[in-house]
Amino acid sequence: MTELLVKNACVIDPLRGINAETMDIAIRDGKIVEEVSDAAEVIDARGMLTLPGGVDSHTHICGTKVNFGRYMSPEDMRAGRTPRRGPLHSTSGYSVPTTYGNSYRYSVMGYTTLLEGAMAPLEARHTHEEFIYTPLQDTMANTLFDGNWGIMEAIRDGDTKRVAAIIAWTLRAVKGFGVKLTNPGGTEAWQWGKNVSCIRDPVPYFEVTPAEIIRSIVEANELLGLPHSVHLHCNNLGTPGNYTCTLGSLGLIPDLNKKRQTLYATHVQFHAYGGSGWKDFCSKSEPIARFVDMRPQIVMDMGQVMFGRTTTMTADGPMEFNLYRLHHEKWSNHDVELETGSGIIPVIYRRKNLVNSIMWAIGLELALLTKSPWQCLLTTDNPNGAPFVKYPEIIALLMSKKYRDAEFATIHPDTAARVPLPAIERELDWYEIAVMTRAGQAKALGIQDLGKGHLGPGADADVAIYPLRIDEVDPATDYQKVIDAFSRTEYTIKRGRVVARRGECLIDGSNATFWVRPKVSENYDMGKDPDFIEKFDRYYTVRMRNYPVQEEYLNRNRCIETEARI
Amino acid sequence: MKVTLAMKPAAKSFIPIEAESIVPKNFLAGTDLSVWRGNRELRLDEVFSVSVEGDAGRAEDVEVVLSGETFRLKRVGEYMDGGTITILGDIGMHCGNFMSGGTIEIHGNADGWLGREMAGGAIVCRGDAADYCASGYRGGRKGMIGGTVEVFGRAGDFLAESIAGGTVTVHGDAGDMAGAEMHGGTLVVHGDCRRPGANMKGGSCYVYGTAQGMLPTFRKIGTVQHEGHTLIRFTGDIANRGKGNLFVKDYEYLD
Amino acid sequence: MIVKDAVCPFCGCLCDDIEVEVEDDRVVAVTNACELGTTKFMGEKRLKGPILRDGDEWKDITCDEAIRYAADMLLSAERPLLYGWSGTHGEAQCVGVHMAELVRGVIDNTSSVCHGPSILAIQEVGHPGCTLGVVKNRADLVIYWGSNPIDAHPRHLSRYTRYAEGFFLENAFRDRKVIVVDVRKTETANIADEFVRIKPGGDYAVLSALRAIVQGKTETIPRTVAGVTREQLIRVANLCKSAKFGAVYFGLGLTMTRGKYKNIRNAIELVSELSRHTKFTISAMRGHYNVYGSNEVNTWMTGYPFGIDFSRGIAFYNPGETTAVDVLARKECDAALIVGSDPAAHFPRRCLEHLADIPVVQLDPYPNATTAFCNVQIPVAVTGIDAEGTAYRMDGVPIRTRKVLSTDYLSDREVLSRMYALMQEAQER
Amino acid sequence: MTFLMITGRTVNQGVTVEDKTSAAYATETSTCFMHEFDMLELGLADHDTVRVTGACGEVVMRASASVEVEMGTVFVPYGPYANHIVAAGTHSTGMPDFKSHEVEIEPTDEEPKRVHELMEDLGGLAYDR
Repeated sequence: MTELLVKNACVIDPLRGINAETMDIAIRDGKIVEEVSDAAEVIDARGMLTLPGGVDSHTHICGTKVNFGRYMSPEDMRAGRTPRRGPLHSTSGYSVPTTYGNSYRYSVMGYTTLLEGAMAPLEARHTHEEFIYTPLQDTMANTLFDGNWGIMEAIRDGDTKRVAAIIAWTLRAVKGFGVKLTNPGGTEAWQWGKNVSCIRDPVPYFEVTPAEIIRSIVEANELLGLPHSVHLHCNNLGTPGNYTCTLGSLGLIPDLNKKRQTLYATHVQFHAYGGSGWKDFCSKSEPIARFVDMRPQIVMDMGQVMFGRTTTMTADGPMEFNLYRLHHEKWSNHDVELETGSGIIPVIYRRKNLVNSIMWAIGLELALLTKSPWQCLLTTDNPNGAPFVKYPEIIALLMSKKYRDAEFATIHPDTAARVPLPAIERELDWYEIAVMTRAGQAKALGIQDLGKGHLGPGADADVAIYPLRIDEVDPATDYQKVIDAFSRTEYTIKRGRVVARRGECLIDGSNATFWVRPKVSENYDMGKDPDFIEKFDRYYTVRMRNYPVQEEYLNRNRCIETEARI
Repeated sequence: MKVTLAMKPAAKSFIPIEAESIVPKNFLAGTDLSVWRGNRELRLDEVFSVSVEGDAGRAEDVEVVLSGETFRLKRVGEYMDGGTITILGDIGMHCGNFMSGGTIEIHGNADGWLGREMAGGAIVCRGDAADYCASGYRGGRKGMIGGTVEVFGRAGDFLAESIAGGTVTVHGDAGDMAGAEMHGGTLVVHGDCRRPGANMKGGSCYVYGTAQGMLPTFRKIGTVQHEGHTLIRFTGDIANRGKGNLFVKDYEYLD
Repeated sequence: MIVKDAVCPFCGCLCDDIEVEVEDDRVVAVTNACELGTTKFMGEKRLKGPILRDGDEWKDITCDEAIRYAADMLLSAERPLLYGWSGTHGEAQCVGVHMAELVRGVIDNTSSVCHGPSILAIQEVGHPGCTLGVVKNRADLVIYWGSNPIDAHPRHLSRYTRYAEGFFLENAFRDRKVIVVDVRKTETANIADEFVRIKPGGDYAVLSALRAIVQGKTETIPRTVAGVTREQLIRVANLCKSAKFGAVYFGLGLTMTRGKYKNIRNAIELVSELSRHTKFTISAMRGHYNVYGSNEVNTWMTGYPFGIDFSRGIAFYNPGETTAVDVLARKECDAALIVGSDPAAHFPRRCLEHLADIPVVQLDPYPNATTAFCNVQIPVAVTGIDAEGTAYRMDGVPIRTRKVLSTDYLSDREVLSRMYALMQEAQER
Repeated sequence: MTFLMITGRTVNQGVTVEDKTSAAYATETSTCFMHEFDMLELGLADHDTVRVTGACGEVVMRASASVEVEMGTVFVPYGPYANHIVAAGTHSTGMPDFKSHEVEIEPTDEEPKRVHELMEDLGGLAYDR
């Protein structure tokens, strides 16, 4: 038995409605408990800001596409190199660091749970292998269903239960957590070098529209009782005027779940663009935020862009090709048979560039204009908008109008005419930041009942203590202190152990992987469905028996069983 | 100030020694520097007989002279921004990486990646320079961006790869793929070379000898007079964007 | 007993539909595999136990002694080389990276002498590719460039291209065109619809010419380019542009000739250019079994796919300097650990002369050419036969290999983990 | 006569590659595939032995007529024989010129060495238990 007592912590724990109360946190064997014995090790938090461990509900850190980003970018690896020290391994990389680099840097910022945003089922084993080498965070993977042949055929046949059955079989086989749709239908069209223009444009051959795919999979998701909602990367990412497509997509979504949203729309900054082309490109954050305010069934994340060098990577192959044609930088694409695809190019977001400046503003506007912080979570779609190490700066920007104005003065001068940002006075408070970086994320992922995102008894003892007293720091003016504090915790505690202290990781931990196994009736077990088996054998290049990811690939296996209504 | 570093004979003579600490400005604070032989850190005086004459207040007034079996010394003059390094014999890889000022003179031959990603200053190599002289780094878009490199002997393959600025002159022949991916700056080869300017999209490449294996995607425009040579002028590689200029005295296709 | 859906441990195709019949812990029959895979499954000439070279004699030693020898050798070296890795599973490769990091050595895999140049090219211009099934189901044009699958990847043609059925092709054999580009008229060239024979060393020029022609800049192209007529080049460019889905598979004919990675870069740039007209992909015909896995593992753990030098603690990458052939030929290492490859058969002689001068430990199931240069060899289980683990197919699809029989041999991972544990202990002391 | 030597995989090389001490592996990897006119010129019949000399050494192989190679080039399967004469220079890319090596070929009365002998010539010790 190991016990730890964190004393005098200034706790903000939104899922329990706790806002800046000074209290003690008792930990036994990796869990939060009511109290511990006198023998417990004691950490004195001295009134420092103490939050549940950070949760990133949309990041790209592990798997085929991420690793290809590393593979093709030796120039990125020239930054962030550290040697092996004690139990810690060497790291390399800035925008696409090595697995250890990701894990250690997230840990230093107080993050303890990460959701990999896009896992191609056929290559899932790779994602899980990398999870093993991401030791200081618990992990889970959104699984891609945007171009799944079996699902598109079932949708064409109007058989939503079969859609659910295929999702159930696949999630179980690949040890996936949630359902991800990236440019639904577009990734299949891209395997012919084409795309879909918006949600009413049919997918070649399959003759289903993105709207049908979205609606049908949202229903299937709820039939399966999955902890997380459908996680949607809308069609038309990155194109001027795409906000209408985004609103159209969000408008498809009914309110089907009492506990959480019915749709998680990701990196909405990239989908909130007005204008008919690059010349009149402008922000449409306001209509999007107003729309989301009226729809409790929708949660989004920012996908904030920050200036500097990064690597874009997404399952949205056609979008990456368009970026390549724009930048003429190096371009990788990887289509995955019967399922999905991905693309990668490096980019530099520049302050002097008008489009980039507008993008930067839009992300912040979404967070500031959306009334409830539970509905707009903080991300950069790491590393697409910026590497996650920029989160502290984003927090500071959201908390300080003064900082925003100072930054605004350095960007392209025409930005002011294209975006509402300069007129927005709102400054988020500590509680709202806690919602947007852990509580809201845990709730949106549906993992608060699994002990994530809060510090109530029974929760996993994942705690971040930041070297800052909120009664002493005014974030509106002392924004540098906010950045410094969120950049390195005083203590990061993971599963009851101190894993990082003042910017240094201390131990080489071992992650847990969350995955979902929906229990379906015999009739809907695709493993026994003759048509499913026959098509699998004919058109995949991997045998069906060799497709599932074995449990050997899960370090600490956290299987979530759900009762499906099929 | 003159710092003389004479290499001591060593048992493990072939394990490379990385000596990025050998930069003129570092000697302003003394000679308490270290170098690495493989994974072992060694004091400068374990590897060299060190002697210092005079003193200096700024890097520009420091001259470092290297002698002995210096061919396994890597990264000498890396990030150098002023002063002088003179190498009496041969020098190992990556001499003058990222250099932005000062002068390096090599009396013998230089191994690969001489003046990689150089930004300024001057390198003179009296002997031959091996592959990737004045080039970029793996995966990078830009090689040399400024300064001058002059090689009196021959140069190896991938000379001035991805050069974006500055001037590279080779008095002898150069190897295969000279000036590949060139997008700025000037490359002059007095002798022959193979497949110059492959995929170039900017800058100027001059070959006073014969371009062997001349690529089929350069369009001939005419002849020009240049420094007393009559040269045939081509546009840059049309497989790419056809920008930039390639001038050769003579050429042979692989037809 | 018949093991179904076993994974072939020979080449980068990782065919996973093999049936292996096992009797009394011996493989007695193999179905579905090509000749290469069948022979590997049936091979029985294993080294019995660890051996140590003692002067001009070989002595049997215990596994513990052998592991201790290797750990001591690596710990005392100033610049050890840890080379090979393509013949083993990912889990062992991970331990290898940790070891290299700990002893501050150079770790390289066999891609430096197969598709290392392809990686260098990808690092300059990226890689538009896809999994093999995308080609199988869609491609109406396949180009084999400097690769000869009939000899090197015998089932590539039947599983994915020439003889494979495809979802979007009514009659795949008829509707799918195959072009072969090579300096030799190989067996594969004989089954092609169009054979483009080029002069040795002419790949780059031909690729440049095709890029120009695809862009419509035909007039500058000379009458022949490296032995290929302009007419044929134009015909090939038109075939490419009119295809609905084109796939290029290139081999060592591009990576091993003059210009090396620049050839691949040019091929990728051709494919990127064609992508503006139609759908086109390009992929390397990765040769040895799990060589792609060694790239993947090295990349997520160190940031680089091969040729990584930890001498200074941080990872440094510079193929041509930190790759095995260069390190050995320049005598820049003072010990070598070889795992899952046979450099003595595949490296130029000068490299072997240095191997003869330094201590060498090898993990390999078989006595091979490198055995002659070993101080110690430790026989291990064959991944995919008597050990299981993860391997990455040539297109990046990870597959768990099956164990088809049981032997007393330890797996690479077990041996390396024990070595690593000793090294960690020594370091803590 | 001067030739361009290309090395590469063959099925037989692949089949024997895990049994490097076998005669079959030695036979396959010491075969020098040549155009029949080149063989005529050198006065060679199929399976005659030839001395192949490269930049850094020489090795004895057996000539074999092949319709696959052009005149002036020869093809040798990957293995210790070809590598006995391939230079180790990589043009600083990590990759030797395995597929573009200039060699001299002449008839000889010598027999190809065994793989073990080649290894011992370079300082190795054969293991043949």
